[in-house]
Amino acid sequence: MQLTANDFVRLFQAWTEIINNNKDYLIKLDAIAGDGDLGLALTDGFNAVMASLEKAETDDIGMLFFQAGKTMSVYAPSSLGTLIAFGLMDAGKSMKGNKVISGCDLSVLLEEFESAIMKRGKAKPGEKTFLDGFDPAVCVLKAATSEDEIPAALRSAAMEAHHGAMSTVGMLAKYGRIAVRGEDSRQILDPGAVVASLMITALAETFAH
Amino acid sequence: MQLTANDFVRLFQAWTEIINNNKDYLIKLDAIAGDGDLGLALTDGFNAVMASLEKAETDDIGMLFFQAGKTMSVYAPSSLGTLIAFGLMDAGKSMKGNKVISGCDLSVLLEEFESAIMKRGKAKPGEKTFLDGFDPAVCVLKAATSEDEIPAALRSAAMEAHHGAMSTVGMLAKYGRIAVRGEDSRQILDPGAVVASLMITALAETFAH
Amino acid sequence: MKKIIDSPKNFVNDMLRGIYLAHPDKLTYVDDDMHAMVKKDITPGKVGIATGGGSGHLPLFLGYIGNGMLDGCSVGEVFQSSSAQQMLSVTKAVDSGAGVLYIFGNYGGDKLNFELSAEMADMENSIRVTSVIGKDDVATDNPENRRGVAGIFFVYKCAGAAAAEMLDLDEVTRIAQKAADNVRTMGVALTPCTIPRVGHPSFEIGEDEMELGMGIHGEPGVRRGQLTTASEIVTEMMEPILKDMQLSEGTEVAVLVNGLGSTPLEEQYLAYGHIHDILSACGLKVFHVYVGEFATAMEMAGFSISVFKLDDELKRLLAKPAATPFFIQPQL
Amino acid sequence: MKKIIDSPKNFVNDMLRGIYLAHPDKLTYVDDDMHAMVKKDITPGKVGIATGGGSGHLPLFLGYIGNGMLDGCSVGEVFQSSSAQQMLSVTKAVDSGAGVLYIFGNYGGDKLNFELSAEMADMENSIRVTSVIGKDDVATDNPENRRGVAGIFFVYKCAGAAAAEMLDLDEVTRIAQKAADNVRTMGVALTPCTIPRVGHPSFEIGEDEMELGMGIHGEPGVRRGQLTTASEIVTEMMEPILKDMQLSEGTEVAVLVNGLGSTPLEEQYLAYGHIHDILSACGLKVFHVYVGEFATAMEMAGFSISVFKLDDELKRLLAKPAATPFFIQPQL
Ligand SMILES: Nc1ncnc2c1ncn2[C@@H]1O[C@H](COP(=O)(O)OP(=O)(O)O)[C@@H](O)[C@H]1O
Ligand SMILES: Nc1ncnc2c1ncn2[C@@H]1O[C@H](COP(=O)(O)OP(=O)(O)O)[C@@H](O)[C@H]1O
Ligand SMILES: [Mg+2]
Ligand SMILES: [Mg+2]
Ligand SMILES: [Mg+2]
Ligand SMILES: [Mg+2]
Repeated sequence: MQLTANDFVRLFQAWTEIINNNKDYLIKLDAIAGDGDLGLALTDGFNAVMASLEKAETDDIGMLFFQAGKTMSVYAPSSLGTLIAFGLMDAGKSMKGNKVISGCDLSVLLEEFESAIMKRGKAKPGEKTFLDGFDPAVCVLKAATSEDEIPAALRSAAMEAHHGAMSTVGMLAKYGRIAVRGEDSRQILDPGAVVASLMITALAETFAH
Repeated sequence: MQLTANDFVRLFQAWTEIINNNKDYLIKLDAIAGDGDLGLALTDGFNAVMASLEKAETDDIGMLFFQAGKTMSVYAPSSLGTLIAFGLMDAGKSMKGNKVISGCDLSVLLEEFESAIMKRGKAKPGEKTFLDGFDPAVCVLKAATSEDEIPAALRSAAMEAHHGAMSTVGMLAKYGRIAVRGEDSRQILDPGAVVASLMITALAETFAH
Repeated sequence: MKKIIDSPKNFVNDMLRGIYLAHPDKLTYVDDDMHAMVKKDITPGKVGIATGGGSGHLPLFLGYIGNGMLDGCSVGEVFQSSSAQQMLSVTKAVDSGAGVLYIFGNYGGDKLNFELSAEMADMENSIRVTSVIGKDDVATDNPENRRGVAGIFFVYKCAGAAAAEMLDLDEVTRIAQKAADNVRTMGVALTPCTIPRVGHPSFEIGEDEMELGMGIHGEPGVRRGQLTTASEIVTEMMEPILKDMQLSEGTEVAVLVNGLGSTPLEEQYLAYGHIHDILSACGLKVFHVYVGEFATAMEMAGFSISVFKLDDELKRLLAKPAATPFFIQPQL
Repeated sequence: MKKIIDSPKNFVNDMLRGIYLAHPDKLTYVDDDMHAMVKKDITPGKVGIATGGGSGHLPLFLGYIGNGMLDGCSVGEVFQSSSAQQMLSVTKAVDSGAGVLYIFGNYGGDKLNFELSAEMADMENSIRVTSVIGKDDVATDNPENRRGVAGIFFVYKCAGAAAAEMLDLDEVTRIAQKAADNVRTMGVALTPCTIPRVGHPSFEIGEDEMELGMGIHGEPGVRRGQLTTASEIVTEMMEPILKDMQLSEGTEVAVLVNGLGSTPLEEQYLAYGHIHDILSACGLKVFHVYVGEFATAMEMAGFSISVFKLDDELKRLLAKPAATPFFIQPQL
């Protein structure tokens, strides 16, 4: 698998679509867990990213992600929007100068993305956040060591991300608005983990064939 | 017909009852025509009057009315409450020193009541106010010149008061909150005229036998 | 009815109790009646200014008792006038020899009771009383029948500043009357309000409707219509105000955007943007803008716009500082 | 959704436009971005104080820009943080060499963006930035997770007064932190509010229900219950505040009764009566009471109570005059 900047523009397109399609669902989940704006912030963010990518003409994958992150930070400055912005920027930094990357490099990209979010947000997997949808997917992809395993790994990453998101029901929240509710937080599905799962699903749909 | 202070206490009792029984109706009418508080103001006023009369032990009919007026002015300081207070006080002044009055004197009492309201409120019959329920009754009673005509006159006064109140539909309002609505005021029944009709009805029920 | 209250019957008394406890150094009452509210320190020799009216409009009416504004207020039940007795109590307390000016809204109950109170003050206490009546609501055509609404704020402000300058009763009255003559207001309501003792809203209005020219007691307005955009609403409200005022280009005005209760400050400011555009287009100069809740109808949603035409005198007086527990203005 | 707006999408911009038009001599913006609001006249050499946060809480946050309070505010969309870029714009504009203090509420988006802004200010502009985070809402047990709500007003007030005295950044930060450490808030909501772009309320609540410990963004609270009497509600709200503060008899406090949007001032004062009784019964002395809308959630009904524990320093600073377009206080 040889991925160019163009392929990642397709990925951003897929992310933008899936977030837009789930706007009301995310609003509803966040209204239960937090302040009900997640669907607004992220559609604003991804739509702005898409608009900027359509204009920008870079073939540097790193710059593409970095620019996307900067745009995201301006247009979606909510908790998760900002964390995703950090993730995109750090992922971009790690890929700087690359015009083509392999399927196996995807896991590096996602790892950088994840570790930026952990560094800034200070949460770890298991603490009922975005990470619980994201981390299982990263683990699956890391385990795939040869190029021909990647399509299957992407499909199973999407499954794991979904499971991970669902498993936030039962977890105790330590971060974000939902944390103010202490033990009561356990019964609630974390909206950000659902976002992670949607992003991995779109990733798999874009690259797993 | 020989009427003592005691009989007028019965009259105030009847007035208080009929106003209390129509409290919600008056609120509803005033909500359409004005600010919806007429039922509150007048029940407060008449209940306070009754409470004060139960304590006061005067046999002077004039004093009885005057005191009732003063109480009314304190407990029902809305437009109509205040006008009724003026009416009661002036009626009281005109009867000062009387321990017994005749049925024919009733029309004098009511005339004084009405002219106080006209003096203070500046309205005349036909201008969609309390007076349109009250004035027809006063006219009927004035026309009754012998004592034995009084009971029938009271009954027909009640009828006329009712007709008078109903005829406020169609009249143009010049006074009170309803006047701000200009021509639109015509279609509305005047709440204060209904109060007048209720008061005359209770008067007839109390004395017309 | 969703209200933070203990009992509908004691609502006004319980509220007054809270006000006296919150502002013990500023407000007090006389004749053992919490409804007869007066300023704690009355300036000797100053014309006293008293107002009065029903409850449910905070900060109107009592909220304007303070330095550079009013000296006393008689407080009625919700949307009901206070009694002439209570007005008289206030009148006696705020008079310090220079006479008393009454400023109140054009409502039957208030007019009758203030008239009686003035007669009693004159007869029994030889206090000279004058009256200025607020009739600023252009929702009504006939100027004599117009309701007094938020615009009375400007009358209080200018009269209060004049009295603070120790002008005499005739002068303060003249200025108050001039202020009253130069202010016009138009309001719109989006939801009704509930008198605690009644327990249900005074009228019904559809989810997509508004009522133009609604009174601050939930009295019906002049036009029930579709809730449109802020821009269209403001345009429709400004039209009768400007038509009635006939302001020539270059005239200076002050503006009051007044929230009726539950319309957020955000929306009031948004509306001001449109008001500003309209005034600018007419060549009018805005000297100062007040935005916020000045005369409410409890939890009613909606707002009113008042335009106050200034001359040098009114402008100077409006600009003077004032300080009450509910309203503070530095020198403008 | 019944709102006086033109379009949900432009709500915040349209509101900001109205604010700049209403207060042209007091407020302006930098970097061509209305969301980067700063005080018109920045005092040279003074520590700059900046805040920021989502829209929908007026007068919070931007309403406290003014003399004796804040110097700038980055303004987000409804209930959403502003961006780090906007914060940086404000930071650069309000710094005049003495450094900048950030005061903001304990929310993820705000924390992340202010942190990033501070890093950029340091790296790119060599501006020293400190931060104090408001965490006053005792509805949450764990003090670190507590939301910042109306109590931040006291932090602004004391820090602003300290900066106006030309104290240095460390001192102003120390005082702001002390103020933040000494304020506790508890709120109750009766109705939800609607984000314009969402178009429907964020939650549902029965006609006879209330929600204790609700956040000012409609975040769920700690207990959904029957709407009881004002006296019972206040008692239930005061309990966790007083338990958390452990105030010894004779302590002086300031109190803030804050309306969330559509709860009338009448009800807020009525509630204060009960608050006063409880404080008095605990032997606490009330130095000053603020009643009104200080931190709202648009048209939400409900209110919050904040208790601020004073020492000589905080009391002196709280008493200092302040003047912003939304909040004015004379010397107390
Ligand atoms: N520290 C954190 N680390 C990772 N994810 C987080 C963190 N804090 C919050 N989140 C995620 O962000 C989601 C909420 O996002 P958003 O609506 O943007 O927040 P807010 O409205 O509070 O700014 C949560 O559901 C959670 O998954
Ligand atoms: N000048 C007047 N003369 C006679 N009756 C009047 C006058 N003004 C008002 N009324 C009567 O008072 C009624 C309203 O009474 P009320 O509810 O007490 O008034 P408000 O609430 O305006 O003080 C009207 O329906 C009308 O009949
Ligand atoms: Mg959110
Ligand atoms: Mg009425
Ligand atoms: Mg009334
Ligand atoms: Mg948010």
